[in-house]
Order: sequence, then structure tokens, then C-alpha cells
Amino acid sequence: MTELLNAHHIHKSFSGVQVLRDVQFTLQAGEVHALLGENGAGKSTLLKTLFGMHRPDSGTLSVGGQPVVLNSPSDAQAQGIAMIHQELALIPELTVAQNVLLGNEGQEVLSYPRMEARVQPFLDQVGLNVSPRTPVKRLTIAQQQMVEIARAVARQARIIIMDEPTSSLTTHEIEQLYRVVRELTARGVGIIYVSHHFDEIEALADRVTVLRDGQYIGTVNQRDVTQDQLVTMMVGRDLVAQVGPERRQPGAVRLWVQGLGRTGAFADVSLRVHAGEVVTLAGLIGAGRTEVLRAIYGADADAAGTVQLDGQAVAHPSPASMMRRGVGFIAEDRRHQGIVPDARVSVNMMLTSWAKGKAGVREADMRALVEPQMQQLGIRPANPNQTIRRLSGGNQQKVILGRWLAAGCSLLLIDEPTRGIDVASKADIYALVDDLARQGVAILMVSSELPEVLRLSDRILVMREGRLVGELDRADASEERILSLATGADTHAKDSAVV
Amino acid sequence: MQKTQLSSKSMNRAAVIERLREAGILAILVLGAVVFSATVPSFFSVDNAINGIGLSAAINTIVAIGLTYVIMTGGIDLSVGSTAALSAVIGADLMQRGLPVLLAVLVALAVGAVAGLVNGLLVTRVQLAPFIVTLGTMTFYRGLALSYTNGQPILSLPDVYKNALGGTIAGLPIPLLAALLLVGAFTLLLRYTKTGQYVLAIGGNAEAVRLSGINVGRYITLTYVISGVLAAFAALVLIAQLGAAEPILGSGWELSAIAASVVGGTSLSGGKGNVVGALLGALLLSMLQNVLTLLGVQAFYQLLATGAIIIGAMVIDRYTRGR
Amino acid sequence: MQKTQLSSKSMNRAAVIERLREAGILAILVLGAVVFSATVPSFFSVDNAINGIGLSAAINTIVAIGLTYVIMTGGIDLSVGSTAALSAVIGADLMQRGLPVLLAVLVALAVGAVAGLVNGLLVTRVQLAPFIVTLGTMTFYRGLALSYTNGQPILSLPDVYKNALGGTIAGLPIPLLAALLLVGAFTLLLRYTKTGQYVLAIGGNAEAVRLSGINVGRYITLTYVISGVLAAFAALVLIAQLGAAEPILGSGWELSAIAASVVGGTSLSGGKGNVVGALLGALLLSMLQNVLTLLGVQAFYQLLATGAIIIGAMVIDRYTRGR
Amino acid sequence: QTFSPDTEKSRIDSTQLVKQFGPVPKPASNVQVGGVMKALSNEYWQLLRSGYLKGASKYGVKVDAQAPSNESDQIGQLSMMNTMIGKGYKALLVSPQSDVNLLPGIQRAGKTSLVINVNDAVAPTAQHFVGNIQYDNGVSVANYLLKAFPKGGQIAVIEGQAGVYAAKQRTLGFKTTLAKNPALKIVASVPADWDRQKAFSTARDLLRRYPDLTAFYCNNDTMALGVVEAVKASGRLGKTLVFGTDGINAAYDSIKKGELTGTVDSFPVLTGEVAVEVAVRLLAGQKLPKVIATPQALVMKETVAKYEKFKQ
Ligand SMILES: Nc1ncnc2c1ncn2[C@@H]1O[C@H](COP(=O)(O)OP(=O)(O)OP(=O)(O)O)[C@@H](O)[C@H]1O
Ligand SMILES: Nc1ncnc2c1ncn2[C@@H]1O[C@H](COP(=O)(O)OP(=O)(O)OP(=O)(O)O)[C@@H](O)[C@H]1O
Ligand SMILES: [Mg+2]
Ligand SMILES: [Mg+2]
Repeated sequence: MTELLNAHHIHKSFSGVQVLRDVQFTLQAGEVHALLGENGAGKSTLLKTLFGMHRPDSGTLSVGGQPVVLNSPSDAQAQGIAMIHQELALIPELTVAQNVLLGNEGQEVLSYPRMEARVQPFLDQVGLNVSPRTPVKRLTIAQQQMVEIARAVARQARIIIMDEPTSSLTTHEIEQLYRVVRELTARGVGIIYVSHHFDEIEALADRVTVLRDGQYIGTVNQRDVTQDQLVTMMVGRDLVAQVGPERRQPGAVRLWVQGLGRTGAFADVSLRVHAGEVVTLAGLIGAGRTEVLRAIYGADADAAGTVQLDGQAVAHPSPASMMRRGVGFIAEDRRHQGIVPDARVSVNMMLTSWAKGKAGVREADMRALVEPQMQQLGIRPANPNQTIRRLSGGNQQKVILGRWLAAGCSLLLIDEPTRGIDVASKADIYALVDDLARQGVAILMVSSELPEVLRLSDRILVMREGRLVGELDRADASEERILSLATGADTHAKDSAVV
Repeated sequence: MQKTQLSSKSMNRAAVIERLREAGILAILVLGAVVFSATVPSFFSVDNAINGIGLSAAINTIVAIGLTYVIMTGGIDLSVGSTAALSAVIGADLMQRGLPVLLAVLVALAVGAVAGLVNGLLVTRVQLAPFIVTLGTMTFYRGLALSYTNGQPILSLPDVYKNALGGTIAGLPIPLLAALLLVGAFTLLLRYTKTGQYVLAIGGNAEAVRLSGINVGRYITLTYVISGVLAAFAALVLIAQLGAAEPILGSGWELSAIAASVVGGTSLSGGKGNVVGALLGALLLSMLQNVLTLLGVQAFYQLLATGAIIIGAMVIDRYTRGR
Repeated sequence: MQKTQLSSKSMNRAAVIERLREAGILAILVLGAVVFSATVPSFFSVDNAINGIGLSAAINTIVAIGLTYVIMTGGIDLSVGSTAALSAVIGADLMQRGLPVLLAVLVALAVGAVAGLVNGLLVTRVQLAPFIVTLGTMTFYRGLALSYTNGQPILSLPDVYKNALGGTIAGLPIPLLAALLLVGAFTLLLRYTKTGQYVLAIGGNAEAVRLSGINVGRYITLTYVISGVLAAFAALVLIAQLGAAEPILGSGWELSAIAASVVGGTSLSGGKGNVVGALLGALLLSMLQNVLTLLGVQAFYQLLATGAIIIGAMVIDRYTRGR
Repeated sequence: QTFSPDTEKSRIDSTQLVKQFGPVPKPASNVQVGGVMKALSNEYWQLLRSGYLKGASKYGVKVDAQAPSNESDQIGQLSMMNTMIGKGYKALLVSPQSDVNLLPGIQRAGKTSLVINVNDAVAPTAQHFVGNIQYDNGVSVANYLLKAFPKGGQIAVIEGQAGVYAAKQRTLGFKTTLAKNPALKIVASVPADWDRQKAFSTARDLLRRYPDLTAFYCNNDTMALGVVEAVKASGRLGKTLVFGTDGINAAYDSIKKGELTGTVDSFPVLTGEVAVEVAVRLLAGQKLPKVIATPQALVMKETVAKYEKFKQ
């Protein structure tokens, strides 16, 4: 086996805060090397160093046995390295084809038919079923993720870095990704893979390197260790085994949606969520779940149908009016719809509480509300004054969750609640959701992670192509049943033409 | 425990970096003042500081505060000069017709508020681009001001008004005091109120704020109203100094105010703003003008020098702040 | 299969919506033309369309194309008017001194390019805000132009030059033809070259483009160079018509060009741009001016009407586009 | 109640100064006079400035004239004046950008020095005004047209910036006088903001609408020269007359070429000299009338040679 990449004694700090301490990492041709660690452990930072986005303070890199200095992403690309970024790096206005080939177009004059023809095989390879002519801004975030993957594949790189490529994919696409990864490794490509999902690690990884708090903990052969051992390496202690919640007693109907629809996106959606109940919208990529959730919250103004809260019809749902009625909403696209990137953590967390009059703007007022949340959610670094942009993705998610916990709400709409969140924190968040439900909060969520759906939900509503196609009770739900409803495989051959 | 220590340290560092921006401009300002005091005859005097630099800086500062708020949300207000003219001629006309001064002042401020409100509603309700909205109203309000007075200046303002706003307190001219007070008030508003925090957050990511259940449109509209009222106030201060109001007053105010704001550290893409910086920026620009005049630099070379110094100051600022 | 249908349908919808923007302005333009033809004497004539509206829109269009490119990257160029003046007086001066006309024209364009390059490098290398950079150079270049000519206009341009650029081909004035050609060329550049695509992409997400290994700074700089060269070219066209080059030429160009660009659908926050739209925007603004002149509307009411119509057009555009 | 040099009773023609007040007295040594100009970007103001300098050497004083860099930076001009007051001039020659923008400066300066308003905008509180009678400017062109076209015709006016005193008065004088013959009809009166490019396209539009236009009257020469190009482009050179205002060099050249019909020259160099003369006389204690009207004349091809000597 040839060594593709070797990172030695890497140190990196940001304005005095040590983020990577003496980390080492190697990558062989044809292997999948997983990088594991809690949120904020330094995984993305290490990967960005390998991709020339950060210069290490000290330490050496070599590619293919030759020492290199990477000053920019283009240096890294010249070395045959490609990267799928944790935060999507696509150009919304350009088409799929343009994005896939960006920086790699060849000659100056563009021919769209040729570009599309060039791109189509890569789309097929990753199983993305959209026209290469579609502007990326029209795609769901999951489809965008697949575009990113297609782009990395199209680069014909020797080394592909994947920073949480599955964080917004559903089972179906993840399977596609597995296939792609295996095809690539078979051709001798080395893949660095970051994920918080152990099943993916188990399915793909040859070796695993674990970071904790920026420290190199060790590298092991995946087949030689158990999941529990990995978790212990990651968090430095044993995690208590997870159990699902006891059967909850749902209360009165909190949310009642009737005949919700919008041309081109979804139609005729009716559902109820009771106090103290967790209801999940499951389905494939592009099934319309996000749109339904947004329509209920009034985030997009032009949906047909009625929304009732506690028996009261909401005339024109808008985020402001829903918030005042005790509804919370966590969007799917954290970067564009969740955080205010240049504001501090505390400000990001207090946005809603201020409007509800729960807190003033004085530091002391905020601290009283912010600090408990940061503690409870285990946000790291535990500094309310850090700019949120500087937090790791998982920690940003926790801050947004904290926003609604601090403000308090009686109905919480969550789109992909644990996107990019590590095992330990995920357990915390599950416990939190359970806890909220127990306190009588109604929760309607969208999740593409089937284990999560099964772990959290009292009821599961499955969507396909913009319509509700089935309802499963916790007792008789299983991954297979959800999937077959979602794909239409088990239908009694119902109506097909939807949208 | 180490964590906590670490955080409070890094918090201080963050705060320090924020301050550095102001400090950079302040340093340039102080450095400039020292150098000029030593080299430029009659630069260093109370009279020059007050009349040569202070008044124009004061007017510009007052306008720039409002623009800073608008810019922080990611908007722009080109109509400030015309709004100022419109408020000024209406206020002055009412005074001349014998309306009690205080009432006339309130009406003038209300005119500014309405002008700002119209801008704000066009931006938030009709969702037009702020640039094009205020470009349109810049022309429109100017037309209103001119047709209201038929193009004539209004010359005789009541003495009580001129004395009230034109006087001094403890040796400081009232315009300067007013500007300083407003800088203080709007700094506090920005840092210590919900409104201020929302204005900043909206500039950072309006969609995220909207989805947090905040009525984003209302806050954006508010910034345009603030901008309109402050433009009207600046005009009221100015006409008290001039003793007269004319409909062509205020042309070019938008550029000077934007320049003061941006030199002072406000980012035109929103989300970042600094009211004290606007004051410092206005002072820097006025000082520059003042020195060039004292040195007898001719108009064409003044242009060269002004351009070069604006860019020079920004470059220095850039490198003192570090990367 | 159904998936694919869905996407291609939604793609069509997307494309249609994109076109609607242009169509909206076009509709307003046509509607305006019809109404004015019926109501304004001597509005409806080929001559008025070509020489009254087209010709005066030509200059603005040429400048607006460059600004559209700059704005697409999220930047702004306030210095176009001063760059135009500087290139014009240098070019005219060289012609007057007997340099071959073609050479003088090339030098003038080179001056525009250098002016743009300086802007671009200050924005990308020194990383200053485009607004402040070009505010500074706007003043600086104007100062250069004025001191170069000592404030005097340059009056005697060679006839060969005036005839070359001032003439007509097939009844169309050369400036108009040039503007149309440039609109075509820069539309193609935007759509069918890597450069155009990168310019758009940078405005959409500069960081992502950088991560794709593209030298973002070089493309941003290029847009300022384009803007400078086009401003110089517009100036050359203008002085051929006016028969004189003066150092105060071009003041206010930045506002008209930005207005044309924005009215035509370019978003000031970058990432979205439309060269044909800039032409339509310029035509709309010229038509407005033309009608007001033909109707002999009085000065003050011209201002009122201009402001009202700019905003009115944008409101109509907004609602015809839907939402 | 407002002060207007055009209607002021206490007025003298500058040509009468020597006759009525004797030769110019010799000033004390080291007298410094400051000039606050409107801008330098128009040739008119540059010529006025050279008139100041010429007057300075002629009468033995020192003149130090400055201009703000921008014609519509009213507060900037006030600050500039405030700054200059600090330098202790015996007399200040000020040309305000608007009627009111220098009022506080004039008041402050008035305590220690003499303040003379030189041309264009009119500050109602200035002790003295030296300059042209703007109203008469329009009158002279109108009189010419009345004489030349007794049968009537179509006239267009290209105005300066809306709301500016000089533009207003010139237009008013022109229109009022022209009304004596109703057959001479003013078919359009539109603003072009002192701008050559705007004047050009406005004139083109007007020529399309009124192809037989008899004459344009323009509030300044820059606009008039733009109009000339429009007239040329419409093939109406020699058929549609164009009159400007100011008498800048370019206007003279154009008149000599037979393009511009005429300009009302207000002799800026001479005006500058007179302003310095008036300052010297006042400093010497002479009591002069409030308004010193400087000469102006309609210059046309026949008379160019006669007036050109005042250019030096
Ligand atoms: N530019 C920066 N400036 C300051 N601190 C930073 C910066 N980038 C990252 N950090 C800090 O470095 C630490 C590691 O972040 P990183 O993004 O590498 O974590 P991660 O392991 O990828 O986490 P996640 O699983 O949540 O993505 C975090 O504490 C983060 O706040
Ligand atoms: N702005 C838009 N314009 C047109 N079509 C859109 C737009 N946004 C989404 N769609 C389409 O609407 C459908 C539903 O998208 P939605 O985001 O609701 O799906 P989802 O089930 O939440 O999927 P995901 O798991 O990807 O979030 C998709 O087919 C998508 O392509
Ligand atoms: Mg990460
Ligand atoms: Mg979704």
C-alpha cells in the first residue's frame, strides 16, 4: 500500500486558543480513514489544514511521500486533494453542472451541452436524479449535498476529504454514497471520512483516528474495535446505554393542520400533534417535509389550508405571530436560516427571548438565561461571548436549540434536529426532546435519520412526493416499513401523479 | 475551571479587537491633530476646533448616526439630504408664519419621520432595493422642498429659535453638544436595547432573525425613520446656525455621511456598526478639509489630497488592526 | 422518472421567473412608450426613439454594463464619472497635441483600465471596502483630471475623431450601436465564458469560489478594470458628440448607472446580474427624461415626476413579477 | 424684504467709481484680502480668481483666494470660510454657493473684517455686493431678440440648477422682457443643471419637438456650448440661434467660429479687479453704495474683437 498523505505533529491555534495539539494522521491509497470526535474536537480544523485553508502553526505535511506546504485550496487541489465541506460551498445562482465543474471547466468559452454531458455521469454515479441544468438554489439541502459529492468525484482527486457528507442525507442517498465511496477506493483513491454515525463508520472505514479536545487520541483498525470502545476514546468515559422513552400519554390537540398545500411543492397535508407528543415527518429527499414545516410556521407566506393552534385558527401564520403563540422553529439550513454568524453565542441564543420579554440586553440578564442553557447543552467552548461563526457545526446547532429552550414554547417544529451532532450530544438532545414532551410540549419534527425517527417518535407520518402517504404508530414502526412507504414500494399502487 | 478562565480571557480579546477599530481611527485622528498642531499655523486653537472643524463634523455626525443604523441592517439611505431640506423649509416656513417654535420643530421632525417611514415601508413592504427606493425619494423629496417654497430661501427665522440652537453651553456650541449627546444615546441604544441588538442581528442574517419570530420589517423600517428624523434634526441645527432655510440645502450629505460611517468602521454589507466610529470618521474628514484650507491648498489639489488621505487612512487602519 | 419531470418542470419555472424580471421592465418600457405616444406630441417617431432616447441612453448603458459586472461581485464603483473625465481629458489633450487619433483613444482606454486596476487592487489586495475605495478614487481621479487641464475644457477635437464616433451606420448613431454591441458582448461573456461565470459565482458565494481553487481576487479586479475601461469608452463617445472634453464631465454618472443597473434587475448584494436589464433600465430612465422635456415640465415638477416614476416603475415591476 | 442687488436702490455702476469717489487710495502695507470662492471647476470662477490676483498687484494688496472642491458642498464652504476667518484677513470677498450657506460666517467675519459678496448667490446680510445684475443679463438677450425678430418666433430657455438665484433672475429677466412681443413665444423652459451633457440631450429633444426653433437662451456658457453641438447635430446651425452667459474663453472661440450666436459676458476678470478695488476703497474709509454693479455686455460675432481685450 502506498501512503497518500502524512500529517505529522500538527499544531494549530486560533488567537491563542489551542485547537489542534500534536495531531498525526496518515492516509493510504484505497482506504477509508474515518476521523472521529465530539463536536468541537478539531476534526474540521484538521481537514481544513489538509486542504490548505489553514496553515498549521507547526508540523509537516507530505503528499505521496513529498513534503508540501499548502497555502491555499488551489495548492491542495494541485496535489490531487478534493474536499466536501461541512458547510455547503455551492453557488446558489449557478446550475448543477456549473457547480460541479466550478474551477475545472477547461477552456474559457463554455458550452452548456458539453458541460451537462460531462457532468451527467457523475450525477448518475452519485444517484442524483435532477437535471444538470437546474439552478442549485432550487434544490433541497440534501440534493445540494449530493451535488457536492458529485463535485468531489468529478475532480478525479487522489484524496477526497468528506466532512460530514451525510449530515443531511436520507438512508437512500447514504446507500448511494457508500457505493460511490467503494468505487473510488477500489480505484485507489484515499478517503478521509468524518461522520457522527457509527453505522457509517462500520460500513465504510478501514481505520479510525480519534480526536478529543484537539488532542490526538489514537488510530485503530475499525474491525478491531467495538462502537463502545470508540465512544470511550471520543468522550473519555463510558456512555450510558440509550433507551427509548416510556410510552407517553398525549394531551389535548395542540396543532391541527388541514388541507395544507402549495402548488409545486406539496398538497393536501392534514395532521394533528398533541401536547406531549413527538410526531415525525419521514420521507425521502425532496418529499416536501421541509416545505410543510415551513408552511405551518408561516415562513413562506402563500400556502393554502388552515392551521389551528389549541383549537384557534391562525389567520395568517407568520414567524412573528407563531412565535407569540408559543411555536418554535428550527430550520434545516443552519448557516443561512439559523445563526447570525458574526454575532456572539449569547446574542444568537437570546434573539427570541428578548422578543418575549424574558430577558434584557444587559450582560447579567443574559447570563442568567444563557449560562444554564450552555451548561445543559454542553456547548463548547463554554464562552457566551465567542462569535458563533467560530463554533463547530454541532455546537452551533445546540445554540439554536438553546434559543427556543430559553424562550420556551409549547409547540416545537424541528427540521433535522441532530444534523451534525456527535453521539454524546445526540444522546443529550434526545433526552432533552423526551423531557420537553414529558413537560407537555408538542413536537413536530422532520428527520432523515431512521434510527432517530424510531428512537424519538410517538407517531410517524410518511411523506412521498408532496403528500402524506401513511401513518405509523411507534409500536408498529420499523425502518423497513417507513422506507417502503416512503419509496412507494409497498403501496397498494396508489395515485402516482402528485405535485 | 481552566475553561472558564480561558473563555473570559478570550472574551476580553474579542472585545479588545472590536475596540481596536475605533482605536485605529482615534489614533489616526490624534496623530493627525498633533502633527498638524505642530506644522500648520493657526490649526491649534479653540476657535478653529469649534468653528473650523466642529460645526461641519457635528452636522455630518448627526446624519451619519442615522445612516449607520440603516447601513447596519444592510440598507442605504440616499435621501437624507433631501429629507433634511424638506423638513427644514417646512419647519422654517411654519415658524415664519408664527407657529410656536417648539411646535414647528416638532412638525419638522415629524416630516423627517414620515419621509423615513415612506422609505422604510417601500423597502420592507414592497420589498424594493433600498438603493433604488432612496434614490427615487431623494429626487422626489427635493422636488417637494423646491415646490413648497417655490425655490426661494426662507430668510427670517425667529431669534428665539436661532439663539436656542445656535448658542453655546459651557463654551461648547450646541450643535456639537447635540451631536455628542446623540452619539452617546445611539451607542447605548445599540448596545443596551433589544432594538439595537435586533438591528445588528438583522444585518448579520435577516432570515435567521425572521425565523426566530422577530418582525424584521418593523425594525428595518425603524432604522429609516431614525435616519429621517436625524436628517431633519441636523437640518434644524444647521438652519439655526445659518439663520435661514433653503430648499437646496443638504445636497451631497448622503455621501459625506456614508463616508464618515464607513471610515468609522461600519460595514456596508450590514451586521457591523459603530456609532462612535461615525463621529470619529466625521471628525477625521472635517479635520482634513480644515487643514487643507489652512495650508491654502488649491481646490484641485484638495481633491487629490482628500482622495489620497481617505484611502491612506483606511489602509493604515487596515494594517494597524492586523489581519 | 417522475422526479425528473418534476425537476425539469421546476427548472422551466425558474427560467421563466428569471426572464420575467427582464420582461417586467420591458413591459413597463413598452407600456410607457404606448401611453406617451398617444399623449405626448412628437414622442412617437423613429427619430425620437433613436436620437432622443437611444442616444442619451447609450452613454449610460455603456457605463452601466461595467457597473453591473462590479455589482455582481458584490462591489460598487463610484469612481466611474471621474475615471471618465480623466480618460477624456488625457485622450483629448493627446489628440490636440497631434497624436494619431487611434493612439490617443488607446491611451484613454488604458487610463481607464489603470484607474480600474487601482480600484481593484485596493479592494482585493488591501481588502478595503469597495465603497470607500471608489469614494476615495472618485475624488482623487477628479482632482487629477482637473489639475491635468488646470480646470479648463479641451475644445478642439479633430474632426476625423468627431466624425468617426459621432456618425451613423445604417441610420443608427454609432454610440447607440456601440452600446448595443457591448450589451451583446458582455451578455455573452457573462453566460458563455468561465470569466463571466466566476464573476457571478463570486457574488453568490466568494468563499465557495475560493475553495474551488479559483483566484477570486483576480476576477474581482478584472471587473473594476472592465468598469474603468467602459467608463473611459463612454467618455470618448460623449466627447465626440459634445466636441469638447472637460474635467468636470461625468459627475453623477455613478448614480445613473447604478440606477439603470438596479432597475434592470441587478442586485446590489451581488450574485445576480443582467446586462440586457441594464440597457432596459437606461432606456427607461432616458425615456422618462425625454418625455419630461418634450412636455416642458417645470424644473421642480421634473424632480417630483422623476422620483415618482422611478419608484412607480419598480413597484409595478415588483408586482408583475409576482409574490 | 429680502435683499436683491437687481432691485437695490443704493447702487452704482463700477465704471462710475473713479468719477464719483476719485482715484483708488493707496492701501496700508501688508493688507491681506481673503477670497472664498464658490468652486474652481467652472472657468468663470477661475477667471474671477485671476481678476483678484490682477487687482491685487494693481492696487498693492495681497489676495489669497480659495475654493471648496465641490460646487454643492455648502457646509464645506462654510467651514472653509470659518477656517479662513481665523487667519485674520482685513477683507473677505465671498461668493456663496447658496444665498444662505455663509450667513454665520459673514456674521462672524463682520466683527473683525469687511465682507463683500462677490457675485452669484446673494447673502442678504453682506455689507456690500459686487457683481452683475443677473436680471439684466436676461434682459439684454431678450432685447436683442425683440429687435431681430419683430415678427416673432419660438424660443427655448435652458435653465441652470433649480432654485439657484442667478438662474432664477436671468430667466426672469429674459421672460419678462420678451413678453413685450407676444409673437415671440417661449415654448419650453427646462433645467439642465449647468451641465453640458444634460443641455445637449435636452436641446436635442427640444429641437425634435420644435424643429423651427428660433433661439435658445441658456443660463450659462457650458450649457450653451452643449446646445450648440445639439444644434449642429440637428443641422440647424445658423438657423437656430444660441445664447449663453458668462463669456468664458470657449464661448468666445465658438462665437468666432460662428457657432455660438452670443454670450452675455459678465467680465469675470474685470469683476475680480473691481472687487479688490472696492475692498481697498472701503478699507480706506470711503462710503460706497451697497451694490457695485459690474459691467456685462452681449458679445456677438461683430463685437468679439472689441470685448476680447478684457479677457487679459
Ligand atoms: N476560525 C476560528 N477561530 C477561532 N476558533 C475556531 C475557529 N475555527 C474553529 N475554531 C474552534 O476550534 C474548535 C474545533 O472546531 P472544529 O470545527 O474543528 O470542530 P469539529 O471537530 O469539526 O466539530 P463538529 O463535529 O461540530 O463539526 C472549536 O472549539 C471551534 O470553536
Ligand atoms: N424554491 C423552490 N422552488 C421550486 N421548487 C422547490 C423549491 N424548494 C424546494 N423545491 C422542491 O420542492 C420539493 C420539496 O422540497 P423539501 O425541501 O420540502 O423536501 P424535504 O422532504 O424536506 O427534503 P429534504 O430531506 O431534502 O429536506 C422538492 O422536490 C424540491 O425540489
Ligand atoms: Mg466539523
Ligand atoms: Mg428537508
